[in-house]
Amino acid sequence: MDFSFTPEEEAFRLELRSWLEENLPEGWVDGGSNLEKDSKEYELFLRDWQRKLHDGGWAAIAWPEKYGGKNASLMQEIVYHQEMVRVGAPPLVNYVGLHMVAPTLMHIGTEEQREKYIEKILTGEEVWCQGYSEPNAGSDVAAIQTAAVKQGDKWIINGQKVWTSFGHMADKCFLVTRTNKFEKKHKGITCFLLDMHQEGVETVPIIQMDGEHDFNEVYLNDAIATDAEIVGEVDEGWRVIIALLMHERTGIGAQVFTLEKQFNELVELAKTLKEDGVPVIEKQMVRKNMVDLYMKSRGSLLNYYRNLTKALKNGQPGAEGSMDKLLVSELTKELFANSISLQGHQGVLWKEDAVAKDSYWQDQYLYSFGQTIGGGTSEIQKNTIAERILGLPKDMGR
Amino acid sequence: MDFSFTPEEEAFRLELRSWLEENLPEGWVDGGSNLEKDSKEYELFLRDWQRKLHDGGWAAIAWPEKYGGKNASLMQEIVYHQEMVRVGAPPLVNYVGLHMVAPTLMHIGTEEQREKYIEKILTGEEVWCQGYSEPNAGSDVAAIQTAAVKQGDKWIINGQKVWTSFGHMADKCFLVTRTNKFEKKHKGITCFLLDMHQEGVETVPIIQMDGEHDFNEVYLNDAIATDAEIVGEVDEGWRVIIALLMHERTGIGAQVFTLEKQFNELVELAKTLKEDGVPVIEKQMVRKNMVDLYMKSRGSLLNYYRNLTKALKNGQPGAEGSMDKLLVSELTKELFANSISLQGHQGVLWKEDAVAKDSYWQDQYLYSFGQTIGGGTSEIQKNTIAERILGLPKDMGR
Amino acid sequence: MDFSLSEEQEMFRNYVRKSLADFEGTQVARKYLVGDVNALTEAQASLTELGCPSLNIPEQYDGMGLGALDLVPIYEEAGAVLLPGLMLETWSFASPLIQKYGTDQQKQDFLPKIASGEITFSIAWLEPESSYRPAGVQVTAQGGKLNGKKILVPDAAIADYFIVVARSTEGREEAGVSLVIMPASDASIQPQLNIDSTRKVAAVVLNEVAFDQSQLLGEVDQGWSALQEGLLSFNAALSSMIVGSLDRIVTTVTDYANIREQFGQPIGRFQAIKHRIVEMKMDLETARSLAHYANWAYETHAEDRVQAVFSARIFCTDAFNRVAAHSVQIHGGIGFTEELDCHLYVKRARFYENYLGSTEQYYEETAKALGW
Amino acid sequence: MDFSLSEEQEMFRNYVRKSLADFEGTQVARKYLVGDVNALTEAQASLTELGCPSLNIPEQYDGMGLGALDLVPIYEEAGAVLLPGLMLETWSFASPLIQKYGTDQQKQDFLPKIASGEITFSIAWLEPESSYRPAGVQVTAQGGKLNGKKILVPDAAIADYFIVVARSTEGREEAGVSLVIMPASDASIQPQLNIDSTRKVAAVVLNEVAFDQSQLLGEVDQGWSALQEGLLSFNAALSSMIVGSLDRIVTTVTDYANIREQFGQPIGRFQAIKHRIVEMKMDLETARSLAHYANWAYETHAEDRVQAVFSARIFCTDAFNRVAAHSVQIHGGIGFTEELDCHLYVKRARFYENYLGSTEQYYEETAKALGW
Repeated sequence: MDFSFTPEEEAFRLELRSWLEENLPEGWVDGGSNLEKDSKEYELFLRDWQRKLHDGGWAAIAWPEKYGGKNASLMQEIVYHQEMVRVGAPPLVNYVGLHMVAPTLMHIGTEEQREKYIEKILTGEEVWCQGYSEPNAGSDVAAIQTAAVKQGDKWIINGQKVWTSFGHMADKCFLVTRTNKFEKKHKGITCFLLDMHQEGVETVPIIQMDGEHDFNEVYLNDAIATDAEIVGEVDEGWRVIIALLMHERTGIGAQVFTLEKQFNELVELAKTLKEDGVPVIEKQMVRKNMVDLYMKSRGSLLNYYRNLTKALKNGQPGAEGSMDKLLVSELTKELFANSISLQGHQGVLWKEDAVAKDSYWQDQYLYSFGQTIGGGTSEIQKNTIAERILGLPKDMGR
Repeated sequence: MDFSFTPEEEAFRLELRSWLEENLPEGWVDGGSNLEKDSKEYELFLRDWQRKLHDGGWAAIAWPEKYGGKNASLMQEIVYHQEMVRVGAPPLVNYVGLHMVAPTLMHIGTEEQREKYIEKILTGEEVWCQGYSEPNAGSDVAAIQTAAVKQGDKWIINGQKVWTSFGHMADKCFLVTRTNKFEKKHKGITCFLLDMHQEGVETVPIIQMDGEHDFNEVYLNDAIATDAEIVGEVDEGWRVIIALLMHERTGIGAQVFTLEKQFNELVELAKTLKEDGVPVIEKQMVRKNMVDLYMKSRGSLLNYYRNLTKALKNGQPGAEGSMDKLLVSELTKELFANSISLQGHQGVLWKEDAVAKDSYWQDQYLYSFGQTIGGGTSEIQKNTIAERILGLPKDMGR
Repeated sequence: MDFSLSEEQEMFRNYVRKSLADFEGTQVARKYLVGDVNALTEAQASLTELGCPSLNIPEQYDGMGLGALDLVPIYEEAGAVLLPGLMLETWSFASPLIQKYGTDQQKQDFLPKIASGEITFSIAWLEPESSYRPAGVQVTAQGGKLNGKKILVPDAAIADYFIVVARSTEGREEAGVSLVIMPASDASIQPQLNIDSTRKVAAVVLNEVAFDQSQLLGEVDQGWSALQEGLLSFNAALSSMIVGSLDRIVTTVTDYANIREQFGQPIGRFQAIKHRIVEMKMDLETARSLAHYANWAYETHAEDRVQAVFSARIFCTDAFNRVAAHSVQIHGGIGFTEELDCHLYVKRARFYENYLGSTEQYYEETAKALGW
Repeated sequence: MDFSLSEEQEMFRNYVRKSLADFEGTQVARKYLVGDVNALTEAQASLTELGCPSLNIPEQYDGMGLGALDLVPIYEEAGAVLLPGLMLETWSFASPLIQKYGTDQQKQDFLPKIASGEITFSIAWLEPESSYRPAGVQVTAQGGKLNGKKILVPDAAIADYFIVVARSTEGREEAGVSLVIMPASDASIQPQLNIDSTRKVAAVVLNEVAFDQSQLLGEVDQGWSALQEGLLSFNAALSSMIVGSLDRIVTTVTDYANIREQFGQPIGRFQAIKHRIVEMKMDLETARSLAHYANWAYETHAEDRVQAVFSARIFCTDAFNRVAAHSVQIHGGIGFTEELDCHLYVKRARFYENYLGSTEQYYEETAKALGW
């Protein structure tokens, strides 16, 4: 058992750390920008940040060197997540392109596709989104109905996608369609590399319960794609989807480290926030709740390290990622619910009137409701754990 | 809204109360007998108590007068439960006979059956048990396999029953058998009024996790019954089972009142038990837990009253009984788990060394695990509530 | 024994429900949220037409002379659609307090106007960096002037009067606190942003605001015990309001689970969903029983009324947070959007969690009332 | 980064597992429960043969010179079958304390005999109507005599020595408490009945029991801090013991849910069962991570060792109660019988809940260690 990083890993950390210090916008670490999430300015800022990352060689460290990556080890990726979380780096506008589409193309794309897309993903010239979920295909991804029909040498695509993050900024979409409705559910699916800048594609923002706009609906009305934009084989898209999910090597590392940071911030809040002059951390109930959060968040971090150790030894992550996801997402909800209760009557104050600047806790509290839904609900994670790790029977209908 | 009892109901209460004071064994209310539950002496005591109840006219108050009852109203039954719980009256050895078998026979028995059995149920001359559950038919009652086969004018019965309370004291058994295995699961079931005193019937005690013996396995090896001992029609026993369950008019009233009493006893414990000289009820955590138990147990009592009000207005109880059962059984477990924690390191002390005499809390804690299993598990209650009250879809396999 | 609302009360519920149905679910709340007060004014007018504000006011002051239990169905229906406004504060805090502690003049001045729906009351209690404890009351009511700052005053902008909790004699104890009825127009109101925008809050700055003896509600320096009495009727009513919300959530989520299909099954067939809805239903029914009893206990001055009311409040506010959160989860992605109502209930649940008293304090009050 | 036990440690686990397999699951515990100590003696002999008692003892005292982490797989395997006896108390309390605070003579006297499995230690701490706090220690160790009564002394009848927590200087504070190593034969032992009969407890009456300086463990009057140090290694070890029990419960219940059918389905197909088992699994894995880290932190003197160990203990004892109870419920009727093992785990979970320290106190100790 050994919790240390190697000197090489620590050197890598220092290198990244000093690069970040030089390249993050002034004052970022102390509170970030005041950019509105759904503004054009925000989009430009994010694209600019990705370009900076690329220029510094930090956009896709896990990629092979021949594609412009650093061929980073799993542990270097971990260090990377830790540092990015530490400084609260801006989100990666091209996360989908960098972490999902490009690795998939490297794996099963054609040579033409690799040449056409990968470089532009890296530079941020082309931002990607993914078109998976539909109104009637949430947990049940294979139930998608968006139809792609071949007419001449074109595919005509009609349907609707939801929960498309960065959809309003995206140039391209990794789109999952149904090309054969007579096949069984998991057959007859085809994946396209769709151009978003065309008449048949309309993007409509989804406003979330926290008032923000991170996701979109994407309406496809006679959108057009070509054979060259198909990934893998026609009707064999389910395999591509599975392969694409497998490229997330370090799982939810960033979220694990974020939770750790948020817990520490909550401790600070409980120490500084006073009620009748007494810091709330001195209240017995608060202490108990905070110790509970301490041990659970430590537990989730240590579980993650344990699963990572397995992945390091086996070369590939297993279904344990579902356990990390379940723990971290549920715990994130619990932490932020606690953060509101802990503020007592002041917990309802909002935006600039909130106890903490920019109503960080209230925003995160509301946003946290999405954690146990997006990326597979907790119920789906439990099924996965039950079936793939414990060997319990499959659910009906699956 | 009116929580009072009528003067007539209060008079009824006083009448019962004074009868109990005269007829309960000396010192009973202050700690009961020291009789071992599985001894012959205990059985004789229980039979004697039932005879006494009968002599006083208190054995079957809800029965019509022509069968020896008092034709008691629903509210009189409530008063009866309250008073019995208040004094901690001995269990009714012939509960099954009085509350299930006899009312069913009054409803759908033959005239001969009524004459043969009802009087002896009332006097306690014949004690009854029920033969429902089997090793492979627990929650799934209709899955019973005990077979009754007609040979000449006799039925030959083979199989095994479990969880037969009072089975070792019983003279008769209300036995559920399968008489036609080709019919669907809920068909082909037949109910017998089996004589327990025959060679083909063997009773084996089940020792529970609390070390006590309340239940039995009953082995049937060529046990014999006659046509005259069939209740209802051959192969139509499922209807009889349903009808029999319907005769429990006041549901789990006794348990609701028992929970109320146990909560009050727990408050006393928390007031008298000291740690370093300070009553544990002064600890903030204990106070919070006790207030939680207070509101939940009040909630379960008030829910029961509300459901009772509905039953009073509709003439029949509905599926709400499942809600009462779920609440009370889960809460009973919670209460006793709390009672152990509240005793701190002394919580593990057992029998005569326990904090409270006869390790009441430890015994009840262990016994409470059976509450959410027996009489339909909490999971089954939830299905019933979901399907019958909320109108949600039926489970697979049901 | 009859633990149910009377036929008349249930009939009244139907009137209220029909009347509110015209406003299409949470639309009044959604309009109020964006600053449109008209729908609320109309909804209130419609409740006034039914006589709701006059229900628990004595006949001599133009009321119907009924009690807390008669308000229960109204609150349940209002809670179902998250109706904004100062109903609870006016009908179940100010009105009972004026009835109990008010002078004849105050009764004459205020009760008929409450009954007719002309005036509403809000409560100015909390102060910056303080708590609900007596020590937190430091706004002064001395020398005929009110001075200091109150925060989190509910719907101050639409209130006609504030009941100001102020210190007439310096100190940190219960004694020395007085209640002052003050016209809202006397104060400077500074809106504060609130997570639940269907209830607005504001800071109220009191700068040498003049008042005289006739504005004191109850005895001078004895305001704290009057406040506690007001909290009894208030919390019984609040509990019923929450029951209404719980009921609507359970109905909505049950409908959704029957209709929404995934993996070829209505999701209500999966026990993870099915049993969770049952737990929500159990929370609802327990909340309803406790709330009904709390109102009965308050109305009949039952011996256990303090513990009955405060424990009902704790259970209801807790259950509201729990049930509203489950509802988002069961609805899945769509439950996370602004479009569905799920989040409105989540936010209202947080608004009530520590509204006019903290959960922590109500636990302690309940324990004390039980003699522990 | 490598958060796993080493290959050697896992190999050792296999030896222990095979060795304990001869005793057929919980049979040693079940025999001990009815007063038959032979099976336990044999099982202990078999562990001694593998060198378990010597693992964390320095080589100069005939040990293997290994550490707390090396004991982890042994405790996990012992916990799986609820092995009775004084392993935790001897190997992970007495032994580390003697190593740290013992005189050379004490080390010579005791460590080789612990290593060879010849002697066991129990702990005499609690007293009637007291608590685990310093004020509770009122047994006196003065004038060369021990006087007073200890209760809930674990497995006193099979212990060779007691470490007695006694007051060398009168008072109620930490200072003035000393630890005395006392031969068990010097005391009068009165068995006390315990809900978990696989661990016996007893009252120990000390009536003018003579002791001398050489029996003091650590400095006179400074025993409290030594005790706290001992609780670190003890609780890290206890956590691993519990992890072993959790692991066995989860395996057993998963097997049962795959085999047991109702309504024509293995019950593990019903989400009510399926998802609950997942929650048990999550409890197990979190407990394991916390316990492994606790032992690592103890062994490496990590800065966060106090909070790591005490929070692991809280989580594990809590999870044990939870998981053991779920196991009864999922097994249904048969889980409620004496025949199945379910209840043995339920009882052991209660035994550990407040064993050598209360949950309440460990919460507070953790908070303090975190600097709150």
